[in-house]
Amino acid sequence: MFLEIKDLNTYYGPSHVLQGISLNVEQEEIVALLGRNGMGKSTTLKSVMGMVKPKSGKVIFQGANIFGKPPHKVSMAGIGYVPEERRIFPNLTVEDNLKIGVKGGVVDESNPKAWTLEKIYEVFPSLKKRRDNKGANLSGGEQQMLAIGRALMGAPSLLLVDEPTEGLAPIIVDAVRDVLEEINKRGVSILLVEHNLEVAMSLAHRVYLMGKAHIGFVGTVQELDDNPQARAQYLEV
Amino acid sequence: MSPVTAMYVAQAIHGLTYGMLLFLVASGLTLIFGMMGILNLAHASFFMLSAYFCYQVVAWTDSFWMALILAPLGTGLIGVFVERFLLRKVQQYNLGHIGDLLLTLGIALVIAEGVKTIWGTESHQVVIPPSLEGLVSVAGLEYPIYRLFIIGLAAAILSALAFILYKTRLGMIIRAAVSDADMVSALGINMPRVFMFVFGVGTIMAGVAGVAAAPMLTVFPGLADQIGLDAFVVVVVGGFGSLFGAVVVSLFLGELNAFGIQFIPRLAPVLVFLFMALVLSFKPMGFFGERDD
Amino acid sequence: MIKSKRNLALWVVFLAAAGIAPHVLGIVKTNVLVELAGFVLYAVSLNLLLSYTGVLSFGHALFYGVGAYTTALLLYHVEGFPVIGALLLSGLAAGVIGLILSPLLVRVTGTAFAMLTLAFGQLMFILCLKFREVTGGEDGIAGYDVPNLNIPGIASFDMLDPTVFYYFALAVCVIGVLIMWYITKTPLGQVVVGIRDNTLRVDYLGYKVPQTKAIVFAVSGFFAGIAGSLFALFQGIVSTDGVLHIMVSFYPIMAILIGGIGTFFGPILGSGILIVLEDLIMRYTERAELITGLLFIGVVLYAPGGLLWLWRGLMAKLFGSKSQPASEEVEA
Amino acid sequence: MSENILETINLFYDYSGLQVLTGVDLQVEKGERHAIIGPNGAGKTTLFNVITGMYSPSRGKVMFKGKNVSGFKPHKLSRLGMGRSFQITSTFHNLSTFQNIRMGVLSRMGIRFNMFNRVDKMEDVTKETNAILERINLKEETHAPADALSYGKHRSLEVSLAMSTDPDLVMLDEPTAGMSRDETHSAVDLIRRLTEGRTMVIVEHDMDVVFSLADRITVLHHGKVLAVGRPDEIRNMKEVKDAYLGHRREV
Repeated sequence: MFLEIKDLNTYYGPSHVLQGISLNVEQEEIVALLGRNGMGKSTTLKSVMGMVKPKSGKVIFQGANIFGKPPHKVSMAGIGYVPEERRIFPNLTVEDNLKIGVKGGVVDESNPKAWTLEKIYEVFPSLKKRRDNKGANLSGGEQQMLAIGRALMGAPSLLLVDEPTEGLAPIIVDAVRDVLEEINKRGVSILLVEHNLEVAMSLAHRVYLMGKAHIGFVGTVQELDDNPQARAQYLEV
Repeated sequence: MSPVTAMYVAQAIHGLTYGMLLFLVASGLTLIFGMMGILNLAHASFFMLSAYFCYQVVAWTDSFWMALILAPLGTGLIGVFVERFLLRKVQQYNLGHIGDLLLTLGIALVIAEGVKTIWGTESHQVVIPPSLEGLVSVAGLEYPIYRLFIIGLAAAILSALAFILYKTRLGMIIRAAVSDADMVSALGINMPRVFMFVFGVGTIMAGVAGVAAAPMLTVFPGLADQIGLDAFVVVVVGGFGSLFGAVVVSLFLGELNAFGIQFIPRLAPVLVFLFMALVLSFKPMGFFGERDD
Repeated sequence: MIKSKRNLALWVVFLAAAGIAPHVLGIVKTNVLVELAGFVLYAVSLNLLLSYTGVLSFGHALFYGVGAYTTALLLYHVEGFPVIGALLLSGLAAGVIGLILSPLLVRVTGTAFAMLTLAFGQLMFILCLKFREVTGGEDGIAGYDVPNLNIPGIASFDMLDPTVFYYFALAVCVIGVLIMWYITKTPLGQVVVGIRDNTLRVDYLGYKVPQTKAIVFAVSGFFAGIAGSLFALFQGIVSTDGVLHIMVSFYPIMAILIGGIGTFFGPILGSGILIVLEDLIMRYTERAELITGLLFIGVVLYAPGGLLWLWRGLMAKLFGSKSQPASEEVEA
Repeated sequence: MSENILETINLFYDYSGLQVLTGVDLQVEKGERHAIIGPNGAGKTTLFNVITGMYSPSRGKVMFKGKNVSGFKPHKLSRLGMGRSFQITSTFHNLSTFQNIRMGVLSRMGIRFNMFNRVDKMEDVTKETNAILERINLKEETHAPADALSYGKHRSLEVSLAMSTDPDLVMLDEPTAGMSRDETHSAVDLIRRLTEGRTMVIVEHDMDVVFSLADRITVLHHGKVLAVGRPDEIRNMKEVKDAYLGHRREV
């Protein structure tokens, strides 16, 4: 298995925010993690990434145990992180924001997963135009593209993407969606947290629905389509 | 040049010398605060410690230049030790700022008392190396070469710092970490190691300032007092973590000091604190700061 | 009931011990106790800020110094000025300074608060150093007479008698500490602890946070001023280095830290340890501050929270009773 | 005849150039339980924070009991009769359950600056505090520090604290966030009991909670009011469904 999360438990103080989450992602798959706010979707990504410390469980990535490892080790293992609210470095230029993502500072051309600046600019033409601008001066859509590009520069085989379309205009939402699809075609697996069902369903191969702190449904997009009850319980009003 | 103008120029250069020294001390303090949220109260003590090391190295080797290299390095080593084994441990306790402040305060006390124990309470003279002795005449103005040397040395280090910060990958990491260290570590960068490095470099810079100041101010146990307090003012007023703020405020304080002594000698030392109280009252985050802690 | 009986017993023991102390210990040690009494009052006043309001002041010497200078100036310029009057006026002067500075102090917390108080403390230090025609600069004010303490119609005490002064200082200290302890038990004391725990919530419950803090600054300043006044009465000399130096601000922080942050009585314990330790160390080495500095580091590293917490943790481990967080001590 | 206890009129809020609220008109009638829902990023929390005085509106008005309270400080709103809870538990964590609730009781009784009487000797305060603890089933935890409470009980304390000042209007920010299903169930019960005779506004993602508590619902979308209505009306509105689900891309 490519990424295997098993029985993951995370606490915020006394609050048991992840209560035994299990999910997996296969190679070159896009998996969407859906559910209403406050269910623990972002926390799941953060717990994998080491941004919050999980209490118990198992996280295996490409055969290596990354449970409870600090973020830089998880990143080195080949996982890229595109956080909620993008967290662009505001006082760095676009190009520096990208370059800082390169492991060790030099693009390893021999790695088939490696991304060069040229490749990034090819996928994100809007960034090329803005390459010398400060991160703080970008629009929301550009920041989102930059956050994805920055993660790609680390040559990840898996991307954790948290709410990439939040707060973006519809046309930009489509662009972000298409970029994620393109990246996946180039061989990057994606674990996606997304509240925009349209985006999620059109991208994902498989879907997990989260209820409070737990996984309530697993299936393919087709299976979710055929299951109005699950949709009603976990997504709709 | 009229004597009055000459006096002003001399005073301005005086201010610049002190401002540059101050910046050497304050920049490390600022970077450490910006990245780690730690206000290191022992920072100026490292400045003093290095001055004592300088005195000792000169006493042993008779070479100021040797001291300029060895003293800051020795100080830096101690700084790295403090970060790695003391600060990191305290940070795990979740005492908030009180823990950091009190630990570094304790270290400052130990250094202050330690130098008294080892070198005594009297002042020690470090002689200016012969090559930097004497006066130089610039545009009809006589000026001590050594002070110009300090300005030059500080400018060189500043340029090196600016180069590292703005032209190298390491600098990129540091600048990014000032705004969001967690995110930097999610890109595969070992932040604890970067912290240690910055702490070490900051200490070394304070150490260089200490060596440079030694022949000018003489080496005595109260050496760290004024520059230490001024450096805190720089960090606080410049805006916790803003390097640009630190440059501006350091140079400003240098001149404020120099001209304050000229015009209102009695109140000159008060001005700095008055200035800080004023700024904090109206801008609790300092001039260039956004950090909310 | 049991608790109050035990408390009563403790008080009796304490007062009896304090009462006979000067007769057992001799003059030199009695003087150490006088120093301790003033220091306890001072540390407890700072503790109102550190443990109760949750702000770290690096300039508490400002209040101590104002109190000391007020007393010295009064006695120097007004011959025979009543001791109690000087004491209260000194406290008042320091309290008023606290009120005056409060509009600025309530705006900041954390590191900025520490730095702002540091700035005010240094300001006062330098002002007193430079305005030598009033303060005598680094030489300070000396040579004032401490008049007898007169209780009209009852008695007149010679304040120059060390034993008499000891009882006087003890009384001031105990009364001061009791008043502060009482204040922590009042609604205001509760609100202040609430501010420390969760400022925003206090605001949302309808309390005026800045005004509440201002009162605490004034109260804390008042008692620090009283402590400063005691110093002036006892030492007969007040100088910048003695009462306004930055170390004068740091010492009570150490006492609180050593005794136990977040508790009312910890600082008293810490003061005792610090003063006694210093007295002991002084006999063997001149470098007392080196030892205190090391002690300081040791406490931050190995007993964060202080010895009182360490003790409680130990008790909890030995007897299995669950240790309670700060609330117990802060309220109870 | 119903009157509005709370009203926002054409409320705008900008956050660093981003318009989060773009003209919100909200009406809350006296005595009702009103829920604000909406997809992520709709501006619910921002609206909540503008009403409760955390932020000042960029434009528009907040009317509370017929008074323009835009930009009022929290303590002023509290004294006017508005209480709020927090999404992230925000009690006095080192203080006991009793002390937590007493903090509100003292404020309600106008005892705010008293430094001359012992608080534990104020019998009416103690009585009232104990009565509240009884009502919220935390009697047994009277002396336990808030931090030591189980998560569910801590959340109950959080909500109860909002009501300890006896407000006319209580604003609840995701009261059941992070609770298990059982805990949620008893929390809803508690909220229903405690808000008896008050007006309540709740922001919540758990639709079961919303539908079992609310008399009326306002749906927020892109910083504007999308719909207002009774729960059954809202459930069947097409635009609401669309806002939550988005349109499926035609393949």
